[in-house]
Amino acid sequence: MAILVDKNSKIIVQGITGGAGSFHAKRMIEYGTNIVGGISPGKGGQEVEGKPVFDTCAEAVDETGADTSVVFLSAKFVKDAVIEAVRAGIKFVVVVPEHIPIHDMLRIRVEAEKFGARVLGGNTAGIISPGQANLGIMPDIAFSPGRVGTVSRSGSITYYIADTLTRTGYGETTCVGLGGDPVLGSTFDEILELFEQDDQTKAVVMTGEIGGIYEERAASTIEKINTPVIAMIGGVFAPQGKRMGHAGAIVEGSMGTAESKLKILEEAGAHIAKTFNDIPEILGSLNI
Amino acid sequence: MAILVDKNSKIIVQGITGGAGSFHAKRMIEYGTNIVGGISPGKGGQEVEGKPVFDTCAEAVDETGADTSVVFLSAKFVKDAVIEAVRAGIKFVVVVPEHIPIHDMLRIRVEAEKFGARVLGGNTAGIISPGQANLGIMPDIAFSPGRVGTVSRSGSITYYIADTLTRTGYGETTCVGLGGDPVLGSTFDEILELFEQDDQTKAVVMTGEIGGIYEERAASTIEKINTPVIAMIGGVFAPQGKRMGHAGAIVEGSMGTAESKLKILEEAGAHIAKTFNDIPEILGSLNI
Amino acid sequence: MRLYEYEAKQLFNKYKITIPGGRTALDPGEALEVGEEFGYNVVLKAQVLTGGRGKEGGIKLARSEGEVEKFSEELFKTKIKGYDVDKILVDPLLDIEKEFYLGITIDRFNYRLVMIASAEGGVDIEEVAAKTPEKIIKINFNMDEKYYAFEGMQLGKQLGVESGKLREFSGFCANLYRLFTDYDAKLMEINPLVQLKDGKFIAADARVSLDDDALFRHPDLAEMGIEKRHEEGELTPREIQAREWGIPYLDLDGYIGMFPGGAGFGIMGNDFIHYYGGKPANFMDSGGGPSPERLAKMLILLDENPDVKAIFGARFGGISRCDDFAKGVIMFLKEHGLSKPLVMRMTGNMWQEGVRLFEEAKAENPGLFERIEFHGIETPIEDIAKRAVELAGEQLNA
Amino acid sequence: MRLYEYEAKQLFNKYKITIPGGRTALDPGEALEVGEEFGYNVVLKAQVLTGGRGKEGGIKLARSEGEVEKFSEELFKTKIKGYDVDKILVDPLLDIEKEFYLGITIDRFNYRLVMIASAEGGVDIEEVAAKTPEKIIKINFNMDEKYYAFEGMQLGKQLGVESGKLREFSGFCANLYRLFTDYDAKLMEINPLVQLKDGKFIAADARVSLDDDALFRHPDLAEMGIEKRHEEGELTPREIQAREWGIPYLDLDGYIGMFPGGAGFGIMGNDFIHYYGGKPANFMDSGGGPSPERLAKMLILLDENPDVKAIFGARFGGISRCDDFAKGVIMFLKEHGLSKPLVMRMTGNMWQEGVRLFEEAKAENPGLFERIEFHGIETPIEDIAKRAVELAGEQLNA
Repeated sequence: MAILVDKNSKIIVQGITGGAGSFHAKRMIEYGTNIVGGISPGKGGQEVEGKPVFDTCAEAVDETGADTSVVFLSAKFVKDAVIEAVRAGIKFVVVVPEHIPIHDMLRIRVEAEKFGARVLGGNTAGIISPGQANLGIMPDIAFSPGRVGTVSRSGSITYYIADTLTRTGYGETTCVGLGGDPVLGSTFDEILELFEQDDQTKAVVMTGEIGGIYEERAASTIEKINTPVIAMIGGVFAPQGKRMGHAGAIVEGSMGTAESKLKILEEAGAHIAKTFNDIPEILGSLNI
Repeated sequence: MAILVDKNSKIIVQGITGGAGSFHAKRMIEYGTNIVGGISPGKGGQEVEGKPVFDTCAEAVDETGADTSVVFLSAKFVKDAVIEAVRAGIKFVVVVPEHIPIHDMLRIRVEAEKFGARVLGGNTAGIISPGQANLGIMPDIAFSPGRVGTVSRSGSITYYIADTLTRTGYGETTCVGLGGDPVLGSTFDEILELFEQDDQTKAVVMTGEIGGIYEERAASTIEKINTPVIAMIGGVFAPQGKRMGHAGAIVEGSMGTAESKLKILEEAGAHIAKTFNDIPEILGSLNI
Repeated sequence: MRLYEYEAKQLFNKYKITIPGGRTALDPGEALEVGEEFGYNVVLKAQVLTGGRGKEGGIKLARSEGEVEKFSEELFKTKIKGYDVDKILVDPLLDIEKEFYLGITIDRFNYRLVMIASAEGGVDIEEVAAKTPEKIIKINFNMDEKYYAFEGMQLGKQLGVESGKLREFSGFCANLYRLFTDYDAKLMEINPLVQLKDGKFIAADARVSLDDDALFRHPDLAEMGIEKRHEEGELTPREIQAREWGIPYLDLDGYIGMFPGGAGFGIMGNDFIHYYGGKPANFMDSGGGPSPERLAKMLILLDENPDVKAIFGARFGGISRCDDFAKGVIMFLKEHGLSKPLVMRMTGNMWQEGVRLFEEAKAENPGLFERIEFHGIETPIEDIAKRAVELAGEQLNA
Repeated sequence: MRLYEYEAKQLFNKYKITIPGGRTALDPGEALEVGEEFGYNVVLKAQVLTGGRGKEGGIKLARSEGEVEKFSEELFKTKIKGYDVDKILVDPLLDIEKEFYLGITIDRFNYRLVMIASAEGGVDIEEVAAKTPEKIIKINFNMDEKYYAFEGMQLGKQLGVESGKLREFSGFCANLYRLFTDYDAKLMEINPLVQLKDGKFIAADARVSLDDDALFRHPDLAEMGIEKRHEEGELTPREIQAREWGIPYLDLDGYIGMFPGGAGFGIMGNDFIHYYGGKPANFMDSGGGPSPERLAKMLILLDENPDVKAIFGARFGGISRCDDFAKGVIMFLKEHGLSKPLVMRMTGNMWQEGVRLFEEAKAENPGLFERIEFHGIETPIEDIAKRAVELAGEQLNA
């Protein structure tokens, strides 16, 4: 099993005729990901890597039954693309580009909720369910099918953790990159809840960093779920960053240091890892 | 019993410090309507007819428990006033002013639906549950408590029908004026369904006229409900009016003549009255 | 408020909706001047506020100087559904590849905006809708929804617009949608929306109706020379008088003057007169809460109409108060005098005060009231209608 | 992007948000000129891109010509949290009746806009929020919601604004909300929002941060003289060099040069170095898919830093491909040369190609690679970090 994507997902690539889109479409297909087509308005009827290109998502959904999309477009086109996807019936959209305007992300989230869809990113390396589907830009080499889920804001961290889990024989069910942009389509707590519902995921490694707001908010979910959570927070030795003025502090609370985040997560029941090598040790001690 | 308003309704008057607002507030109070206050931004703290004036609906709801509102404001202020009311928790808003911009009415309806509220009008004479509450501008003299409901687009028609029902001893449960504007907050079918749920309403008199689109749409409701419906349509001898271009015809269907409306309603099971005097005769024949 | 085609095209131009770019002419001389600019390959279009202009000869193709002169002279002499042709629009002929229909209107029952399109453009779209409804494509919008480019692309796709032209088509739709919502429109139609041989889209025709009740939000229309107007065709002198007085009034071919309260009962009261064998001479709507002055003017319209043999009066005071009604009638009686029999019923808000005013005026000058039969709530309105038919019959037979 | 106060006030003025109406000065002479206009009753405000300016002496009240001169001279010599004062805003003193706080920001967790207000204005609002949260009022907005006037009136009511001034207050809020949504703002704060003795509202201060990623939608800012900028305080020469090259880079006080891939591992890799007893000399983020040229420049920054004793390199090819990474390293080695020991690990997308490129270059010129210890996926990254600490230690002890 896996969460969000698996071998049955029917995936379209929005922006498939672009440089990054076509490059990664090829990689994803080579991995065995079930890419059923791509979108490129004005280029309907072409083919990329043997997959049909459509002008609109509605067509693609009609003709291929697509339920999932991965977006490779300039930031400024992402809002319309995601809203088009969710209105056409796509239920899961992975937004790879970075620097999506924040107001666009807010609107994307509101629209996605209206249509019961989930958005990952922006600025995510993507999501991989090893052996089944790889959506985004993650390098296959780090991953192998297994029994631990991972969720992180950072692509590179995801690779290192999967690399560690793979090397030590645990393998991964699904590795989720939330993305590095300031406002994200999905948050730690939501992904943890999905892992909780996945029988095959025996533990989850969650990696956060200073500066974000989403780590602390995961605490109540960690308390609630049965799946063990191993948490890492980067930036223990980083200087305190800037925060968004007084209003930001009032709305978001004071910006957590790595220590305060670790404290909150540990109190919620998470097992704390300092380095990647700690992860297999903790998994071992939990008999996973 | 009654629909939409009764003696327990807690009613505020939006625009209570204006000429029409204060005049009709007085009349409504004299009738025994449970007016609990009024709204007039910038005039909070004053009193009109012994009722407190508030700056905002939220305050009025907090302090009086108001659940119903009647609006006496210039057309251009109606949109904001109704949206304020429904967001503050008011569940039923009667819009007396006429000439509300159509786009405003569309937005009002969308907002009201979001908050589970109902809007009557614009350009309605209001609604009266005789002996309990009179909201709007309807003259008390025509009405008496009884067992027949009425729903009409026109105030004057409502008076004549109530006058007839009163004179012949049937009396009324509630008389509803849908309003004369081209886009209305509530429609025949919705009001008929409310009457169907009211035990005391033994029959409903529904009066429409040429030019509207709402009469035909009531047919499926008439078929569905058990309460007998007596229908009158004005304009049998009126020349065909103008309609809203081709696009209008495509969306709304061809504009019904009085005859075609009567035919559709009769086929749906309505009893057709030509003059007001026909109404008590039909009620008699139905043993009501 | 319906706009003239050339006005609608002004708005289109403001919203970057491509138009052919011709100009209006007030006489054949001007038409020739504009025609010359376009090499005398033009379409001459009568500017009238009615549909079906083409079938009535209001649109002419001219391909030479002589034709421009001849056809424009003809057009200025034409009457289209009662409208004089004061102005014609001279547009260049287009290099047409394909014609579409594109419109936006309001779905009043579902409280939405609807964009409507068809690949069958340039023809009677209602006929297309009736015979081949599958050729009509609709997209619905809630009032709080934005228009997204992909919607226009989906629409274009369904219309068979080629992939390479979808963005442009969608932009066209976007601009129209924005115009619709910005200007409180009730209806916008482009028929045909032409795709030129070079692939570009252009609004060959333009129909726009705005919401009269929202014009206060658009003072810039007046700056553009688009003034508030009424839309009727030819009016009778009495209708013109009524409009000047601000009274909704329509002449009919009967002989009973109708003086009812409220638009709803105005329509139904006319039916009643028919049921009892009479024929109304008019429609009239007093509007909400008319002033005594206005009521007096309404009576003048009826009394001075030689076709009117008797007057049917009804007032159920709602927002209109009976005391004001009584004041209006008394003002009319004193200042103008009544030359026809009048049967009327008055009840509703402030009826006691109205009755008191009548009684005072009558005590002062009983002669004023000698042709009036006055009733209150005790008399059914049907009896008033019957009596009006009777009274008129007496006059007709006299 | 944070705006200077005077720039924020320019935007406020455009949106009819009343501002005191002073002007900026580039030297004490100009400050005197502006001061004279306002009768030498002014507030002198250092224009720096940091908060807490008041506590640092960046705001001075001046009530005479002498004070304007003296205080402005002082201000231009002040340094506030590392920022030079190049410009001061000279605003007239206000006739203050009451001070409020009003702000709008984004609730990133609930995906909403939030308007925040307090009757406790002109003070440290975070302290108010911490000690007396009931004095902070919040209204939430979904992105697809309009601002309605009544919302501002409700807010004003809760703040104790008198009834007669609610409409004006609401208009103030409306304009701020419109500005926020129109300009893709992340934060807007007015503290204090002053109510004058005559009842009017005025933005005595203005803080605005816009979303850098949305600046492309607002070309008019540049027309207003508001240019895209970075917000840091004083930069080191190396940080300035990095910025010119477009590389996110921050000097730290350690001795291990950090050359990791990705921002996330950039932060965590520094922690690892600490865990193993070392101290990083920098933060660096290569960004998504850096070009070979850029990678070479990143290495130059580290190699030319005399504090750097050894370099820690890591590349997990995702959107950044290992072949590009290898090309960048080789370009650096060939064109610049490596003067420090470098331990690195490379794996991920296109790693085989990266390894091949290294082997080819090494075969061609083995000398280039003599200070490099190269690892692939088989070595845990922790071992690379440990080794970097070891290598640096050797250098430090040498």
